[in-house]
Amino acid sequence: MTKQPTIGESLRSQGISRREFMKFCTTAASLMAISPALIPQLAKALENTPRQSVIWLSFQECTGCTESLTRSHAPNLESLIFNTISLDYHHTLQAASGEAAELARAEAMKANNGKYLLVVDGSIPLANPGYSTIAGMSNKDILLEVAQGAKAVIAVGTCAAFGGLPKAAPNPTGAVAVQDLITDKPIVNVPGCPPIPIVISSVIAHYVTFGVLPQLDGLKRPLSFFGQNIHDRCYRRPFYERGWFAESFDDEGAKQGWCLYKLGCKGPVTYNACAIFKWNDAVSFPIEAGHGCLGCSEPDFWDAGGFYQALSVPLTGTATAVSYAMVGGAALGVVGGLLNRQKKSEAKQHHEVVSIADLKRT
Amino acid sequence: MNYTEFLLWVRGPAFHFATAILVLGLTLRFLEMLFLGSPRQYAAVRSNGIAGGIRTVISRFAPPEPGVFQRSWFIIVAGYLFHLGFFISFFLFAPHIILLKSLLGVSWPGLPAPVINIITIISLFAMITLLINRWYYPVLRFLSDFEDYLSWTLAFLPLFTGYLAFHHIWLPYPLMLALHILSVEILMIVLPFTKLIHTFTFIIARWTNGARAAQKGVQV
Amino acid sequence: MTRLVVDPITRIEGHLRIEAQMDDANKTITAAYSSGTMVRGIEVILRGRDPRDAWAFAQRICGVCTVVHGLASVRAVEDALKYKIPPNAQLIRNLMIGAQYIHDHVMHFYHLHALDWVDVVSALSADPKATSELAQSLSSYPKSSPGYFADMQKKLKTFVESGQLGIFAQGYWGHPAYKLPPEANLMAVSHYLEALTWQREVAKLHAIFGGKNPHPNFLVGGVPCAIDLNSDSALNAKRLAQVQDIIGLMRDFVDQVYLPDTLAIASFYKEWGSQGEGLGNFLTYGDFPTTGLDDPTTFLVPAGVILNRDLSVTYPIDLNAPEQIQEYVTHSWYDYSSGKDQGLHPYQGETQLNYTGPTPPYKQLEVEKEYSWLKSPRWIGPDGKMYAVEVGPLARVLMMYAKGQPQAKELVDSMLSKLNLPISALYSTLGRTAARTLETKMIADLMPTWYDNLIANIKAGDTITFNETLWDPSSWPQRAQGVGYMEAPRGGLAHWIVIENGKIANYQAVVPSTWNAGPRDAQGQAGAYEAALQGQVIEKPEQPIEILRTIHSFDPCIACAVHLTDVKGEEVLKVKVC
Amino acid sequence: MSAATFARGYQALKENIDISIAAYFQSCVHCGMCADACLFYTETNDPKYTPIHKLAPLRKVWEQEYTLLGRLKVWLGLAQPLKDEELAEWKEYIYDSCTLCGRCSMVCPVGNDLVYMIRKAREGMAAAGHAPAGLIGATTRAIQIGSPMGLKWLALQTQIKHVENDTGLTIPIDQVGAEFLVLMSAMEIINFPEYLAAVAKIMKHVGKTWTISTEAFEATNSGIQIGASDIAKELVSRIVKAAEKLQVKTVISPECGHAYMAIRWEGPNLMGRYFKFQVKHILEVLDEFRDQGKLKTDGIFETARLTYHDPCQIARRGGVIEQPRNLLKLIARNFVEMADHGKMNWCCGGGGGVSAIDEAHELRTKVFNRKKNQLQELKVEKLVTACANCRIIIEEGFEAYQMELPIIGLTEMVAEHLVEK
Repeated sequence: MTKQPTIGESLRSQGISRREFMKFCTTAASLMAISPALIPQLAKALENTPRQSVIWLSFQECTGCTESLTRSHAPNLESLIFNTISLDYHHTLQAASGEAAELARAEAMKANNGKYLLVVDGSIPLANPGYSTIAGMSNKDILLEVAQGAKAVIAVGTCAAFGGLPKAAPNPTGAVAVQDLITDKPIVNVPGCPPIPIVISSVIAHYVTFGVLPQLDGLKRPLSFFGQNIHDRCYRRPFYERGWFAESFDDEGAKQGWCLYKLGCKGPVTYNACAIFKWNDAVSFPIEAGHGCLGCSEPDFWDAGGFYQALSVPLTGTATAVSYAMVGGAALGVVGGLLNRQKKSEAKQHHEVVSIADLKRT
Repeated sequence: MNYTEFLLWVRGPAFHFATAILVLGLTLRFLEMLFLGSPRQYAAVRSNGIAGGIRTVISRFAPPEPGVFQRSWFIIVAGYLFHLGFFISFFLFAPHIILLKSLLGVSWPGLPAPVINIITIISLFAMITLLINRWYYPVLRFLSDFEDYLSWTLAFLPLFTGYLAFHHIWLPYPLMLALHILSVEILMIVLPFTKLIHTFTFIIARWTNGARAAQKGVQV
Repeated sequence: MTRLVVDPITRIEGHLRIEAQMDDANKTITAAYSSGTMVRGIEVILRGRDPRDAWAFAQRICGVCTVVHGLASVRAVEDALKYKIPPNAQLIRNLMIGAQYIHDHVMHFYHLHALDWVDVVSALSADPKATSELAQSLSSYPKSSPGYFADMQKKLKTFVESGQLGIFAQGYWGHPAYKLPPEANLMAVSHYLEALTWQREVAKLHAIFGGKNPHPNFLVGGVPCAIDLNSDSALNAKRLAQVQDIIGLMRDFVDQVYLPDTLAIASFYKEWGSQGEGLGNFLTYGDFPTTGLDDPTTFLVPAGVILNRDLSVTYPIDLNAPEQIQEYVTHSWYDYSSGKDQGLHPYQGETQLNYTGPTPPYKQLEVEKEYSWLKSPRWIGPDGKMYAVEVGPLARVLMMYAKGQPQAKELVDSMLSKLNLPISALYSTLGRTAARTLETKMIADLMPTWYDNLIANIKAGDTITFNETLWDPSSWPQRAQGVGYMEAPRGGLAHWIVIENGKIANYQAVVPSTWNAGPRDAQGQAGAYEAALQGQVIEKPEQPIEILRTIHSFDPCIACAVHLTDVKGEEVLKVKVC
Repeated sequence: MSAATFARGYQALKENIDISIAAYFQSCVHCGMCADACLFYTETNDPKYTPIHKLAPLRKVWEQEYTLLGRLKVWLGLAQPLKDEELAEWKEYIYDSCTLCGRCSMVCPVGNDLVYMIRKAREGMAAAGHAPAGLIGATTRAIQIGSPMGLKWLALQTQIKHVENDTGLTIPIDQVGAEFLVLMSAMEIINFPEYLAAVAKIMKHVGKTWTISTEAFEATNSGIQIGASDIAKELVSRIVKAAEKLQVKTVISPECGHAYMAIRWEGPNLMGRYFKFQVKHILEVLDEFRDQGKLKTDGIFETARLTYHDPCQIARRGGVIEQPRNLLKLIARNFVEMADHGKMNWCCGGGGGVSAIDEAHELRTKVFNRKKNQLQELKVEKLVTACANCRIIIEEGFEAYQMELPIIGLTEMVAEHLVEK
């Protein structure tokens, strides 16, 4: 077996200059919030690492996450798959189909046993193995099989990370997240519907570069992208502070960029980097384009009330609860009240006139 | 349960439950009270008492006369700051207005967040001094029972968690927000069954006191 | 007889499995079976929700054709509520769907389909100079120098020599079915990479109007982005100029790369002009208002049905007529309460999820019984017969051709004459792929009209992008139903919605891949994929590249196709394909 | 033979709880402001005298009898039902240390009328046999003899004779059809017969017909003070009967706080019917005369620096606040107000029956400190008031604190300044 060239060698042999390479490292470092002082070390690490084998499994998904990855501008997909990783199995992008495709997966698993990175998009249905199969195998079986030899697992997209859309009520297929099935491997969740392109590529790059997973929050999301909520970093935040809100789409406030809180923006409870890195080479992000944040990087955001319902508005059902409570309260109150009235009138009926003779105990 | 599920739970089922208990409790307690009846007035009254009742309901919002103020200034000032702060931050903070609009159908303008922030701090400070006062002032120390401390805690927590959530102190915002909402829900559930019900019953209390006094020609 | 199984079919959206029965004597497929193997249940999930939220759920049916389900959904709600949207919103939606088309078709061609025709390994032996000459003879695309191709080749060489082939591992490289000379292969591989860069720029159009791509945002009643030339936070001159630049970028790439490449590659595969023919029945819903506004009489693509390749007659289609469009579950893993052989119109759509397939892991499906999560939609003709039809670029180009649309006629005739092929060559794998390129060109040419109309509106003082009148659910009727239809890149797409008391009572999406990839119906008629594979000769059964070529020519989108629905409170499931 | 029992007391408490009491208990936030308004707390600094605390037994009954949660608590064993011992213990709070002055009701931020509740609580206490012996004695005398101090008509008759002799005026007795029926308080009969003289003088001055009834001359009502409505009713009914028999238009309540409250405000309610006659306080009547220009003063103004002590039941709980001031302005040059006056006055410390409770004597003397300080601050030379009970208590207080300050009833003072006809 021939020695595999390192990333550095591979880049240089493709005519990528040292300067360009350092530029890549700088970009990667800034995206991953790494101190500039570490860039030489990052470069060195990259230069000496053979391309990381990556197996990408797709389960109950819409391919939006893969599409998003193709929109990544830095590191972009070409750079990623040609220079940084070896994408050994990926339904949407790989050349081989059928048995050949499964063979590619088997070989990658064998050659890189214990070392490959497993990326998953899509949730896994547990209610019936027949709800989602690939090459006749259930999603769960494939996941468990591939995860066994993986160094780490990256759950890309809210479906893989938290169950996402298939898990939305009433979860007809019994969909679960990767972390619900894999408990013995390091897992990074990269949620979003889809995740911001550069977040997917950067997290993979981070692992390849440093050989360790990035620091995570309580939901196993990388802090470098999910450390702050959208509201805090939103350019419309000052209007929130001032109490200036768009009341309707296309009203004066909407045109002037006032806060979209009243139109249902979920920015305050959504941890993601949309307001910082934005989308599609920093062209825009949903709030900038006039629509409130859907909260897509949060678990169960599909069931978090209507997308146009302000965050402080309770989920539907209050009116029903209140009407039942009023009836219940009235019924209980009337019963209690009548009981009180009866008690009191009994006390009155049994009233014995107090005369001076009654003022003392006998 | 992750924090989103928790937040959804407090915004959904828990809120519905709390609202239901609040409504049920208030209805129950009001009916319980109303069925107790009121004695009839046979004395030749100096006024029918209606205006006087209304006047007392309103007038006791105003600061008392100097003699009274002098003697109870601390509880009056701190009480005012707490209540005003509590109600301003509750009724004039934009997200709360939206919530109330969704429940009541009416809306009004709010105050800028920094103003609410300062008011909340003042209110919190007032509450803390009220608590200290409760510990150290002999009368309050003597009077206070479990319910008093419980009520204080339940009124304090929404302000406190609201403040923490707004400033992202300690816990992630959604979790803090969920705790904030939960604290309000606990307040709502407990309110009808504790002295916190004075939020509503003070009207009847002031009314009857004021009306009876007005019948005698005294403005109280 | 040999059973060929291709699972997973890769370079598509979703989970598709093809099983084919091959006569070993002449290596010919005698019967093919198409199976969607994944179900999520989006239609059940949608029940009971706010119709204004539906687009976001529906949009996640597919992340590839990422705007179409969102748009079909808002259109369905608007149709049900008789909700008029402002002209600017219509134009912005046109621009978004146009960009989606161009983006999607180009990516399909280069990233999903090309590797069936282009041998990556062969490109290594190309002469960069000859490649440059070839490229320059085809178009004026600037990146055609020998140096450019030499760089590309070097990059590829390093990659291949690394021993880590990644996505190219286990491809059918060197298969005798690859007919391109090394230079054409190098050019195509180079454009594979160029297209990756290009599509990132094109997607920005969605980000400008919808905040992001994939999955830009939509809005019932208009579009979320406001127009204000004097605001830094709305569509202003800078943003609009950016849109104009992107439109230019699209048109340049289509004219200078995509169209010439299609022609060049097709010229080496003319025999595919008579393979993968399929049903010969075609259906379009119609779309692309040439004036900008949503008036069916101005649609670039007219609506209708073509039967048995007969372009002289087109039949009208009515999406609301219960007797016209029906879905069957005879061979799908669902039950209907009225029996498995009964068809149902989507408004009445009712199905029960019932997986009766083999327990995974399995080797082979039971194709005599149920074998797919896809349903079989059928069009019932005026003669009362049930027709399996094909939808998609070929259907659209044929419809335009049949109706005499001048640009379509000119483009089709010109391409056929350049390739020296008869018109019957359209009914084939090659025809399907070529039709996709031609309609991309037509839509790219239509983009500036929509853009200019938008600019003219703004100039005239109309900046309205949202109609608030019916936003509040309390203004809605107690019950309403509607259909939102469109021509999605993969074919006719329609969402049917029933709204009751402000909530979704029923939601059904019959998507292009349901029409094309669905299994056999109650009468045993094959779907478009199945029919297209029948009679196909497989040169090397262990590397059935022919199957991939034909299936990929449809641009499968399987996640779209599979849903489930629930009617009257029972758990009912339904499968479809886009 | 019946007698007071805990059960009867408990039943009386139950009987007396109404909407407002429920609202008051629910509204109380334990802010402690009522303590600052109560001279029993301010002068002792003992928190146990906090007014709301005095209502703990009543609260218990309300909660356990009339609220779902309270019933539940008892049922679950989380709360103990009211015990007789508690009532016994609370005697000190409900009787000894509450003059029913109602100052606390003025300051309560949620608007609780605490006096209203204390009076209801006394109903229970009396029926349970926990009323103070002094009050029981007074009440017994009121019923049996006709006056809490044990005075019979004979005693008044003697005083009338003296007055008639001193003034040369005739005191009308049992005159049917007189405009006014004048009542007296026992205190006045014994200690301040000047009052009767003053009334006689004024009535002559304004030319009004009036009378004293031999059947109902005593205005005070121990039944109210002790909290025995049945007894209070009997005492009131004597007056009503006499007034109706004599066909008077107006019954004049004397310079006595509780008498005014009993006959003017509680009388009709105790009787359960409207009165056919009016009830007025003597100061009201005098002020009406003044208003009608019937009071001709001699122009010799009081020059001493003086102030007016508002009897609680007349001012704060009775609505007679402006009248005494109008009258004082008519005759005094140096009238000054105490810092807290009118409806915010401080009680003398002996109202509400407290003056009749022997064991409360020490406490009452102690809390008089408040009034003492008020007067000392003001540096007045004379104190005017309109309640014989206040007057006695204040005099006792002066004695205890070794103060010298003349006290005079306002009616008497007005009479002194009338032009001799």
